[in-house]
Amino acid sequence: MLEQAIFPLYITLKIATLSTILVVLVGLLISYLLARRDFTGKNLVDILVTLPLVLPPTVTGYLLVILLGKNGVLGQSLFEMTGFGILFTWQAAVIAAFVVSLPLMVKTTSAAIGSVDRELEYVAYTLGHSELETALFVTLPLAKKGIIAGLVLSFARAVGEFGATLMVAGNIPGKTNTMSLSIYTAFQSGNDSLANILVVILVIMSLVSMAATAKLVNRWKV
Amino acid sequence: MLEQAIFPLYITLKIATLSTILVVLVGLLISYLLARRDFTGKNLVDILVTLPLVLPPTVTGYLLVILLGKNGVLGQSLFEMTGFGILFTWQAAVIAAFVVSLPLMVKTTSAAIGSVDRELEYVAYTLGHSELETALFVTLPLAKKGIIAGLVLSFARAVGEFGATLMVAGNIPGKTNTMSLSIYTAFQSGNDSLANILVVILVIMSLVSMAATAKLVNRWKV
Amino acid sequence: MSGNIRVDIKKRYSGQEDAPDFNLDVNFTASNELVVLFGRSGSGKTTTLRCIAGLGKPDMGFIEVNGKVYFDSELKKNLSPQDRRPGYVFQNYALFPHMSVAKNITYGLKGKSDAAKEQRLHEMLGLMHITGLQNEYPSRLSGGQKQRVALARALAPNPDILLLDEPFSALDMVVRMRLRERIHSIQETLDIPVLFITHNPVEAFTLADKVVVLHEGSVHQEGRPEDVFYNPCNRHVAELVGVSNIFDADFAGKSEYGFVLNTDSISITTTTNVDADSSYSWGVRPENVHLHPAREDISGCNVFSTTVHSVVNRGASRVVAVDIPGGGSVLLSEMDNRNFGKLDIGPGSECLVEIDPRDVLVFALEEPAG
Amino acid sequence: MSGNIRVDIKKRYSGQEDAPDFNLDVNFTASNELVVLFGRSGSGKTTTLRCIAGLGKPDMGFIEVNGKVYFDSELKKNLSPQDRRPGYVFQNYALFPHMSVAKNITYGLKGKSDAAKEQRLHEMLGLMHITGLQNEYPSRLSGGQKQRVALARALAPNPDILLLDEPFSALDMVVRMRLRERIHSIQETLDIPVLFITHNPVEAFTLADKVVVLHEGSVHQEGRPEDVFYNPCNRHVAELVGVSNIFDADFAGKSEYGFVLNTDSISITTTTNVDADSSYSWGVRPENVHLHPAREDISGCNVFSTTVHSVVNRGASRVVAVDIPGGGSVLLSEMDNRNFGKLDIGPGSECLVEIDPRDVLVFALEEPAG
Amino acid sequence: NSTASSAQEADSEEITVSAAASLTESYREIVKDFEADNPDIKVNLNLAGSGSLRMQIEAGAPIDVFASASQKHMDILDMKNMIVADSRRDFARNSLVLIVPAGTNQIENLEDLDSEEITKIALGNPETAPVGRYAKQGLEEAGLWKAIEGKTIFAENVKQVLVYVERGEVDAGFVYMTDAQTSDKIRIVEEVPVDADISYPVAILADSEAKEASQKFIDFVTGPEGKRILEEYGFKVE
Ligand SMILES: Nc1ncnc2c1ncn2[C@@H]1O[C@H](COP(=O)(O)OP(=O)(O)OP(=O)(O)O)[C@@H](O)[C@H]1O
Ligand SMILES: Nc1ncnc2c1ncn2[C@@H]1O[C@H](COP(=O)(O)OP(=O)(O)OP(=O)(O)O)[C@@H](O)[C@H]1O
Ligand SMILES: [Mg+2]
Ligand SMILES: [Mg+2]
Repeated sequence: MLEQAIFPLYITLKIATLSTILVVLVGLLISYLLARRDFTGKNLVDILVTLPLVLPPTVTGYLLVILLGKNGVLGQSLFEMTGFGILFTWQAAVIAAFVVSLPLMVKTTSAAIGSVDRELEYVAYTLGHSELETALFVTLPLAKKGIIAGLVLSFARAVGEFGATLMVAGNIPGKTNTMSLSIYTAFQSGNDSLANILVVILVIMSLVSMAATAKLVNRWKV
Repeated sequence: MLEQAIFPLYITLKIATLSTILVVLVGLLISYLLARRDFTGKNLVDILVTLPLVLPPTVTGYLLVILLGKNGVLGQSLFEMTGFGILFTWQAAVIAAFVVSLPLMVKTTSAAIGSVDRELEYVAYTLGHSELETALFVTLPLAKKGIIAGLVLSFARAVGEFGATLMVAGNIPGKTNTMSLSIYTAFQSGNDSLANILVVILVIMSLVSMAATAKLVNRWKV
Repeated sequence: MSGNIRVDIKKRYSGQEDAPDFNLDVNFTASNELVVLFGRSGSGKTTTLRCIAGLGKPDMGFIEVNGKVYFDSELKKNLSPQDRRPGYVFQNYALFPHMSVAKNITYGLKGKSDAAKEQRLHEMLGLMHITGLQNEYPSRLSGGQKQRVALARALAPNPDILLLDEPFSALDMVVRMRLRERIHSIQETLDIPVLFITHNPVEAFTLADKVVVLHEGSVHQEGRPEDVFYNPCNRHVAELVGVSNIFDADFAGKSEYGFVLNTDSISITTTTNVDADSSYSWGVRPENVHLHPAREDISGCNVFSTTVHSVVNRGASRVVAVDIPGGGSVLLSEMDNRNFGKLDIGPGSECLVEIDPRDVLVFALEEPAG
Repeated sequence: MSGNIRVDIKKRYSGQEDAPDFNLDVNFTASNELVVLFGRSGSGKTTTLRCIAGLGKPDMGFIEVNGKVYFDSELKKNLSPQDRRPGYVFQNYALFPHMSVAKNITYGLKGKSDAAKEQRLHEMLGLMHITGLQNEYPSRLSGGQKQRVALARALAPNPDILLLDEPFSALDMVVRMRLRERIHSIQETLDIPVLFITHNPVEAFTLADKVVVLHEGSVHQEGRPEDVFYNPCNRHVAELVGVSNIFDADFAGKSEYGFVLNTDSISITTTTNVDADSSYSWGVRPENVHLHPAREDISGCNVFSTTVHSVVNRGASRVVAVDIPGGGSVLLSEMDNRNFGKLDIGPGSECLVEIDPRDVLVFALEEPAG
Repeated sequence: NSTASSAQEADSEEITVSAAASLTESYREIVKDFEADNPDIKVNLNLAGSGSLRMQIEAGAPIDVFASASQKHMDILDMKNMIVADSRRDFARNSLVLIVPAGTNQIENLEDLDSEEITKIALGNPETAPVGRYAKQGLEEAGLWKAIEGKTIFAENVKQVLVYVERGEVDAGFVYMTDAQTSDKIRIVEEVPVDADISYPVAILADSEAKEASQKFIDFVTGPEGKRILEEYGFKVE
């Protein structure tokens, strides 16, 4: 029975890790801009980023399918350029996880960045460091705790993602059946013992990744 | 068609507001303890709180049914004491929303509290303020940005909550059909136009509540 | 206008509720020399430095350093702090809490090799007497140690201009004296302008090539330290530079020694020209108030007999307060311990006061800002 | 042991990597008086104050204030800061950034009526000369204004003990002088112990009833200011209290005036008992080094002729450095401007040095901590 | 074929079959056998609720075959011309049963639902879950709907009804026979007669780029092998 968990575990980790990397990169950028810059459309960005949180995941997924499908704005251009249909692939799952966990990263991190003493940024400027360098080596390290919190939340959310993934990536054994989807399938088909095993594995995996994150925190000295 | 949105809107706001109040109260307590105290089982609390985030909502819902049901650990004692079966009521939906949004509040807030300068707490102590008073009037106000972020995330998550609510509260028209459930139902039954209207209303409601939160931020002077 | 620094800026902070606004209106020039900004707490010294560094934007005006226009409201020019790169010691140090002392100090050495950084680090640690602390984090440093790290960080990149906001305030006398010399020689070696804020008059006097006195946001006096300390242009400046005896007076006429002013029942003669129609106050530095035993026979003006009110030992000197006859106020006289010993006086003793008319400073009352 | 404050504590901070540990081992007592903690930067003054306030826990020892045991490692007793409630001015002010000045100042007035708070607030604002700032937030204050708010916050609740960590470091002379007097009278009125940290020797001397000198974590000397300033027990204390002339010397014998020490080619006589077998250094305060015109005829010991090396104007006084014959070092002499004027010397002039043997301080070399 | 094909060998085809969640076990077996028979065709099985599957298709998901648990969803797609109409076939039927928690005996037939002791009855949401629609219809036909309408708890799918009944959270529930057979914590009271075609349609989607392979798959499902497997899992087949 355990071998039925190996692929879902692998694909879940792959999707969650990739999505988290994306979320961190994009999230840090957006958070920094939201916290430190004034620009037109700032509120709009804020709202757009938060929206996936209030929508039922299925709706988010539906909107993503419309966007990414062969007739969708993004899906069409992607298909025309590469011949690659993204829907029902694990890449689509990464996008779904990314969209639903981005708000967690952005809210958490922009609050943390907003709490960093601007004076220290000014000091870095007088020492000749550009805004980018200062953001990377002064602001973000000082917002560390919030960033780590956002990272943990995003990763956990990506791991637990279900509704949107189901819509855009399908629930295809050997391709896109993440742990969440596998648990769902096992549970639906009355295979409760498999469902239980999968839940236990999912929980253990999450604990391990959270412990790893904690290690990361300790390393990153402040 | 609009009247079909009124009850879902009302019940969603009620559930999300109550759940967020609970989340803030419980979340602040847990966050403070996690950030400022050392106690045995600290890691366990941290893990337990974060768990609902990684579990597929259906699983969370299933676990809640087991816990809150007539034969469940909590549900049974509650039923024996009050004769009140909590499953399939809007109160159950509050609990579901609470459980899934608590991790968002705790992670965000404990990071923010952890970033508050302890020296200022010490100053308050020397001025004769107890730890509780200091937490309320020094620590938490200084962690304001993180707390607001946690609050927004929790509220949004409660509004968008779907999977777990479906399990514990059922989808009972006039009782527990939240916006999320109504949107889902409308989509599933092919009633796309109703679904679209409900999505628009949900989004507007979310924007309004977020704007209200922003006002709150500006009022709460730091 | 000439000089390597030209500052002429205005900036307003509006006060909360019924508190008055703060208006900065500062105008001064200096060449490559050490300029001490001197002024009461809240007079606008830090604000001025921040504007020069590019951390605060003046509402209008002009800042030029070493031929480079830093700010010009007319040309809408405002160089970024990165393009100004001042060596700035912040009043509250503003060390990076997440960087070690070594990292803090070398953080301004962008583009230098690791070896060069290491070498400069060790130079700086030695200069600041904090060798051994390089691996500590700021939270584990004492106040004075933090201040020295902040100084080291500002000096390390050999900046074109140094802005030092009370850089020695948390240091003991021994280190302070040594660092005063260092700053002086750094200024001379690098031949750069140095703006230095201090509340210590001796520090101001010994370090400064030029003193700029700020009061309530504007420059009241600007000049060599001797000018400012010995000829303060008004009461405010006088108080600041240690003229602790200042009294209101009425014009009483002209005598063979100069002009005469009356305060209580004493008459004070001054060599300064005084106009009969205006109101004045006069002042004298306590070390220029000379006491003599009551029995001594001294002639000349500004000599009167009085009683000793109290004596304060300041360690290296004594301050004797004597009554001003006919009034409730006291006059302070400062002298070294040996001279005090020779006087043989104590509270209640009779003695003679003598003040050289050339040491009597006269200020118009409520003189407008200079 | 007696006194209203008894402190006897040990605390160790381990240094990072190869840096040495810092060991605090402080032991002193005081009654209801103003005690100045004096010492080099990093000597452990703040650490001591924090331990007394209950913000740092000593590794072992004992702290008692006003008959209340604050800390006793043997009894495992450690009162919370709330139970100690010291009036504490932190070195970095530590104002609450989210509270207005008024709120900061009244934050310690728990349980008082609003009217009482309001009244106390206005008393404090007046006392600190910051009336008008009550509605500002700390981020909008100047350094010195912040410091005064911190002082007001500490004083407002009329605490049982005041712990003031360099409370005047950011203030101008005028406010500083006034506040010195205030602190003195508050100490007397409330009759409480006040521990005061300052790096300013004049402040230490004029304020202190008692001075405790810390060096590298331990108390080197403790006594009335006159004892400490005029009779420092070792080189470290001497340097701190302004004995800027200190030289190594060899024992040369005994003369009619006292004991004789040789430094370079001069012989210095001291009235202090000196033992032939030990190594010594001697020191003299610059204001005790008297200069006379070269032509003058002075008899007595410790008189030698030399040339002037340099002159520094310190504003209210001059410091003349003269060569020590036969060596590379200089001896500093400080005098007031009038005496300097009478001397009529400048760099290169010949002059006579005279030092009273009673003013010659002698220190054993490498004396162990006192 | 429609999904990522670049990685596939040129002569092998890949089709994606979206099947209702209640078909999970049977379709897995069918796919295995089908692939053994047709080594050049690879089948991706996509399992979810029929409604979700339909939404995916409407939104433009690259699906080749849709096996729905209800005619309604297939009808909606048909109306939108999204299926190849003449490929539509009913391949299995199910029956509706009334279940109660194991060990309870208050309910012995459908009429007992109207008793006062019975307060909670779970059924699928008639608007979204076919099993709920059939249950509602069955109750209406029995003249019981009005009487028990206030006791109903709507679930989103059959599994949820099963969970409620298994844990005794409700007094009774309506599920498909095939689902009832997977649980031993419930008791089947009786089969509920419904004047409806509780049948599972399958069809090729209009957008499919592998209609031939898809047809092969449908033929397999409706063929003897498919029938055998479906019967094994409790479905009725003609
Ligand atoms: N960010 C600000 N917003 C509003 N007012 C400010 C701000 N910063 C300073 N001020 C006000 O401007 C005045 C001058 O402040 P500044 O810091 O320049 O004084 P300073 O001369 O450096 O005084 P100190 O010697 O006490 O440091 C003060 O009255 C202060 O309250
Ligand atoms: N939290 C800490 N952890 C480790 N070492 C510390 C810590 N705080 C202070 N120290 C070290 O202890 C020594 C004494 O520090 P302390 O702050 O008591 O000095 P201080 O006498 O107040 O000096 P200053 O006059 O510079 O404020 C210093 O060497 C400092 O580096
Ligand atoms: Mg300042
Ligand atoms: Mg200190």
